Amino acid sequence: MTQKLKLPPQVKETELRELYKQMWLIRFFEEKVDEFFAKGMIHGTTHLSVGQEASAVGAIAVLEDKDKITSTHRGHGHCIAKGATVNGMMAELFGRTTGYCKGKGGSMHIADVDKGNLGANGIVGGGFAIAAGAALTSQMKKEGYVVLCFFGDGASNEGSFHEALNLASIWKLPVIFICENNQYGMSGPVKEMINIEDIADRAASYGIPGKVVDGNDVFDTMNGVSEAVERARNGEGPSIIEAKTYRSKGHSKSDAKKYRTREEEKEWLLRDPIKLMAEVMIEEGIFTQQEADQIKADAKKEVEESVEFAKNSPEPTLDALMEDIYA
Amino acid sequence: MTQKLKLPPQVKETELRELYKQMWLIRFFEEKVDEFFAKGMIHGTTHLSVGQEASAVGAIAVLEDKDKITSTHRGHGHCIAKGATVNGMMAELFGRTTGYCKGKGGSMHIADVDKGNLGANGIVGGGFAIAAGAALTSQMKKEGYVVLCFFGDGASNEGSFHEALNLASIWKLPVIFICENNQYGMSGPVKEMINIEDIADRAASYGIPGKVVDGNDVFDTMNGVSEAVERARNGEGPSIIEAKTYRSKGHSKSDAKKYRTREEEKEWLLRDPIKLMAEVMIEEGIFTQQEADQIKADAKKEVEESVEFAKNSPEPTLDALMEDIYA
Amino acid sequence: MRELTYLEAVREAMSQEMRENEDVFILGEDIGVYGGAFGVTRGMIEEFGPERIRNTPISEAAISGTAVGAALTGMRPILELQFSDFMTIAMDNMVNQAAKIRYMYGGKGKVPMVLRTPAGSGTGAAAQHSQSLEAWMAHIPGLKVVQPSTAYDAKGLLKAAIDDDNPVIFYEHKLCYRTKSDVPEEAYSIPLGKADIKKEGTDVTIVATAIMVHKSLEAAEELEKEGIHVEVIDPRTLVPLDIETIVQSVKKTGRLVVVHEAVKRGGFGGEIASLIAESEAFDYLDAPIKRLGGKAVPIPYNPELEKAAVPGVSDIVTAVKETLNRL
Amino acid sequence: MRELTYLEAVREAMSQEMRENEDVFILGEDIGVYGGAFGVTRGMIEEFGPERIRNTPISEAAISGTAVGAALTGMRPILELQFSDFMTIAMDNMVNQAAKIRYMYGGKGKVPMVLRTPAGSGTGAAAQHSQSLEAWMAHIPGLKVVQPSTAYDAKGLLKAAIDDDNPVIFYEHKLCYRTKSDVPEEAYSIPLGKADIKKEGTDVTIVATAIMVHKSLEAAEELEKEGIHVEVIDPRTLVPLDIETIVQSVKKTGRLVVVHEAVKRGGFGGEIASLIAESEAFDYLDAPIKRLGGKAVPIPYNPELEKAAVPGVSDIVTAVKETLNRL
Ligand SMILES: Cc1ncc(C[n+]2csc(CCOP(=O)(O)OP(=O)(O)O)c2C)c(N)n1
Ligand SMILES: Cc1ncc(C[n+]2csc(CCOP(=O)(O)OP(=O)(O)O)c2C)c(N)n1
Ligand SMILES: [Mg+2]
Ligand SMILES: [Mg+2]
Repeated sequence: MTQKLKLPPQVKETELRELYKQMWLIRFFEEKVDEFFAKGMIHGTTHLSVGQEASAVGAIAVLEDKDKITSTHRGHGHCIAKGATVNGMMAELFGRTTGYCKGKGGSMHIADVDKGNLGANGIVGGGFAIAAGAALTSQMKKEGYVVLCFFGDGASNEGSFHEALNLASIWKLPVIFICENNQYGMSGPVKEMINIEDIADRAASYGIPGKVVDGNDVFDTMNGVSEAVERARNGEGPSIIEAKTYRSKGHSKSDAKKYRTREEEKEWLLRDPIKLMAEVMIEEGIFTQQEADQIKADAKKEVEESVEFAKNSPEPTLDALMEDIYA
Repeated sequence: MTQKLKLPPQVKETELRELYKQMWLIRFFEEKVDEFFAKGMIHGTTHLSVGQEASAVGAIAVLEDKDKITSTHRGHGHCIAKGATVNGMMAELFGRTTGYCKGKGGSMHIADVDKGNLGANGIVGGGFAIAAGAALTSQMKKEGYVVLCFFGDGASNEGSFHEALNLASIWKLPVIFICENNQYGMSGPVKEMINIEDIADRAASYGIPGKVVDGNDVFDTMNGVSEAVERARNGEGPSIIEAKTYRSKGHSKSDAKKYRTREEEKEWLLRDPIKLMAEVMIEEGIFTQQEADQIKADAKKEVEESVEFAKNSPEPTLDALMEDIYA
Repeated sequence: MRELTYLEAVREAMSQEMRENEDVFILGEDIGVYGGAFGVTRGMIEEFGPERIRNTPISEAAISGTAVGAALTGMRPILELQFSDFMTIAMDNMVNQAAKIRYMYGGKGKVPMVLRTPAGSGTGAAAQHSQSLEAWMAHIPGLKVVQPSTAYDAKGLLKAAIDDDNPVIFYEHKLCYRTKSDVPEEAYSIPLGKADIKKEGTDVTIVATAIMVHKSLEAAEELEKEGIHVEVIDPRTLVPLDIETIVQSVKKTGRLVVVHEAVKRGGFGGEIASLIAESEAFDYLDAPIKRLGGKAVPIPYNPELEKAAVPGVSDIVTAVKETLNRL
Repeated sequence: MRELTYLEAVREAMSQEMRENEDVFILGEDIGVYGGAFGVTRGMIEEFGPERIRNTPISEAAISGTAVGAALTGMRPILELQFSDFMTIAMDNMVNQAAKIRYMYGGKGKVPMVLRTPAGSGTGAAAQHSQSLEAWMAHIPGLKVVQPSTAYDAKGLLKAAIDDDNPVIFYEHKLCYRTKSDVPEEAYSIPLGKADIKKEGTDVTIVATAIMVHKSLEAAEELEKEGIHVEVIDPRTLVPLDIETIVQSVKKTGRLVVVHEAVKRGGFGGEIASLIAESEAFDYLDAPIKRLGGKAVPIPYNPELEKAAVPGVSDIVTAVKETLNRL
């Protein structure tokens, strides 16, 4: 199934190491967050994307800088892939003023509007129409950017999915709806919650293309999204890309994972997206094992430094409470 | 396209005159209401179904008494087909105590819960989930009834459509979603508001059957809905039936109909559903022209009498204001 | 000066803004050739074309969310919601997205959009098309809430709303649409958060909103005949609320009657009354504050019941007198 | 007597009802093996099976509407909405359908359903998962609104809510879930519309809801040390509201402080304060009524800011003292 190094036009071979590093940054970031949550050092709630690094990195890899994304409650990976610093993200999770939202948003609301990351969203399905709206701006102002809208399998059952896709289809908006189908909502198995095999087939309701990609294969994801991006950029309208993947960890910290089996988990682990990417890269001579290890080590260090950065950053003062409400 | 007298198992030839009468009852009822609105004798707003008689009558004809329907803002025809008296309906429009809602609901809220008419709905798309819920009761209590959920082409763009159809599909609820595609929302042409030709094709998103019928042909409608009813009754779950039809009048009284041409209107008039039904019936020897005329005259009289009934019915007293809020 | 209806004033404010600023556009159901459910946008598509007067599908969640996304990326959308009762469907985008984005993002990003929508009873449209739900939105930090009562105010406040960099909910009372007042031809802005004293008086202060301003002025006229001098204050915007003007008035009159059409229970009148009770004006009160609001019932269809469901001129007269009898 | 947590009390009330009445069932997201986002339904699917503990797709509009339809046709659904913030998506079905059906239909049909949902801040879940929006629902005729603060109340009120023939919104404060109180094993009912005096006192009346009851009791304890005897009243249900108990208390103490976590602006505290100001208790007031409520900001993520956004024990202590200083 892997397309290996048939890279889409948007991605150069030289960039692949950077993408590989992003995968590890995401992995380490999530594991660090997991650890801190377990220790009670970060409060609130968080949704980790361990196991889903390829869909985030692969999809965003084919974007240009001016392009935008909307993310979800499980958004750390999207942020990193769209160029967010782990410092700013970690600081946000620690609730510090140096965080992306000055500590006011937390995990579910990290945004980086200037960099085209229109934000994570605590509302499942909250991003569909916002993405359509951002795409409308691009179309009306002829800004030439496309919008990548991430969503989950569960989110595809919200009414907002249907309304936004219908709207985007009739207005031919430059938006790509990318479903990270990780097989479950919080606990609801996609097979029980949807009566068809592929969410991509819902494209039939809107007269737009719908395509399934291997979401654990960063190259396959790139290639699938690439076509949709081309289409959108050419004014041909939206597409659905469904990346089949799996979240390795529970939905959130308190998840006993009773709704799935340990066997299933193991099977998916065999197709760990980072491992798969490294194998191809080494096989194709893009980097050596040693170089791969170095990238991994760099990523690890970067995440560890982000913890220091966060810890050393100031807490907001109480004055901040009443600031930033109105523009 | 007409299937003529290939009747579905649920409908006997002897019932056809009754159905024919229903078509005229609807037509005359609507015309009377139109007249009173124009004269300012009825207040509020109303949505007439002139030209759409066949989809209402044909779809409901294949139901059993115990079956239920949910209706729309354009619901007079559904009410009559489901057995409501024109007296009770006209009285409701006159705001009288003898009306179906004691004058508290008006045109958009006529319901006859005991007869299985769960009500018109002023919220476009408001009926989808209610229909699913009524079907759930049937399934859980093993009551054996099915639910027919009427909706418009415009309503199929509401998120409630998607959510309810998804739910109904995974739970295999005994509900039939029947779209009366009259080519327009209030003014929005279906061709501009939806990027595919047939709304029935949205069934693909839910793994259920979707079928197009000639909504101006009462027989074709019956046959299409009949299959879906069988399916639902056998526990095989929901279907979409799309009845292609046309509303002869404006959306509501104040409609200048700028969004469509007089030519288009004339073309559809050629396929007037009542005329089409009469032609087949006479051709097949079900009744003579003379008998047909008699039925029409009876219907007209019944509607005229309903006006007298309504006018002679009492207005609610002000006490009624605070009644009927809580059970 | 030239007279305009409230409806024309709303239209003029939009047209003038659209001529000045390319980023302003309107989206909504049937706002094109149909001119909107109440005719507010009539003629605008002819001037501005379908790109900027965007007819949408019947998808309140999508259109509100699309407006949010467009606003966040540089447009200034005006959204026409056909009836304010349908806020229920646009609610998530207005409350969980538009209102919160800037704060959640730590002061980054802004959502300059106006949601215009007709509210109120009196047209016979019954329970689902007649509500006054402004209290919902006024409860939500991050939104601004405007309720003009006159053509003059409507034009000036709408300009201010469009120019505002925050999400504004702009309620247009249906019964105000045909009212007229002098309206300057040139564009002008009325700052959000400035109450207007519609009539000066010394004996009792009435704070009234939307159509109740007109009813209060009628009541004041009647009372004037009996030598009772009522001051009528229209806050014009609930958020921000110009409590200072009300405080000053109450300090002068010593009596306060608050009137709105919205259901009294949980209506915004409780907020205004409480603010006054908490203010320095408390010590000047010569009688308990009186609130008038809608009865705790859905709006009934029958015209007499419908009238009885909301405060009328005679209710206001009585309330003022009761307040005075406390002397 | 046996102690239970609030969470267990809610579960026990449901389980006991479900054993008694086949028509009662629960639907909601992840309520099956996962046990619900907060674990309230944990273990229930094992006892009652997936037919009666129905896991739904992430479709708040569909599940609320389905509950309405099921209730209207003879079931007694309990709907678990994962966070009360998502009421925005269930809003149309609760407000425009459930609340109005009976009235619109002139007293025919009834909608016996309970929507249970966790509300409030304090868990670090930030702006979209921490709101207290009960004022919205209390404004809507046709709904009942319950806000238990203790395990004992939760069990008894939930039974009453399930037995009620009307739609009831049942708010469970997240920070109450782990609180404990004595709870009888057998089923019992606490009538909707009866306030509870949580602590008797003579100097000041505090009316507090949900978690603010606990904070008020803490404050009262502190104040007791200074010889200030506070009476703490928990209305328990906002609709119907037992204003009489509050009036009697205020007549005794002459002072009133109203405390809720919801944003003060437009919160239900304004209603309570105004009702007292309008009542016979007005003449007994020795000081202006004080309201405490959340600040007009979205709930921030940072824990210190989060705490500062809502009233704390010390705020209540101060408010009581201020009220007394007025002497
Ligand atoms: C409107 C809404 N409903 C429910 C939730 C609670 N919730 C948060 S994440 C989640 C599961 C989402 O599933 P999916 O879309 O597949 O994304 P995944 O978590 O698998 O990444 C749920 C139910 C929410 N945040 N918003
Ligand atoms: C939620 C909602 N949005 C908008 C409206 C206003 N409205 C009433 S009928 C209508 C058109 C509906 O179109 P369709 O579903 O095709 O039904 P038709 O009127 O053609 O029978 C609209 C927009 C409404 N009543 N409810
Ligand atoms: Mg998922
Ligand atoms: Mg239509």
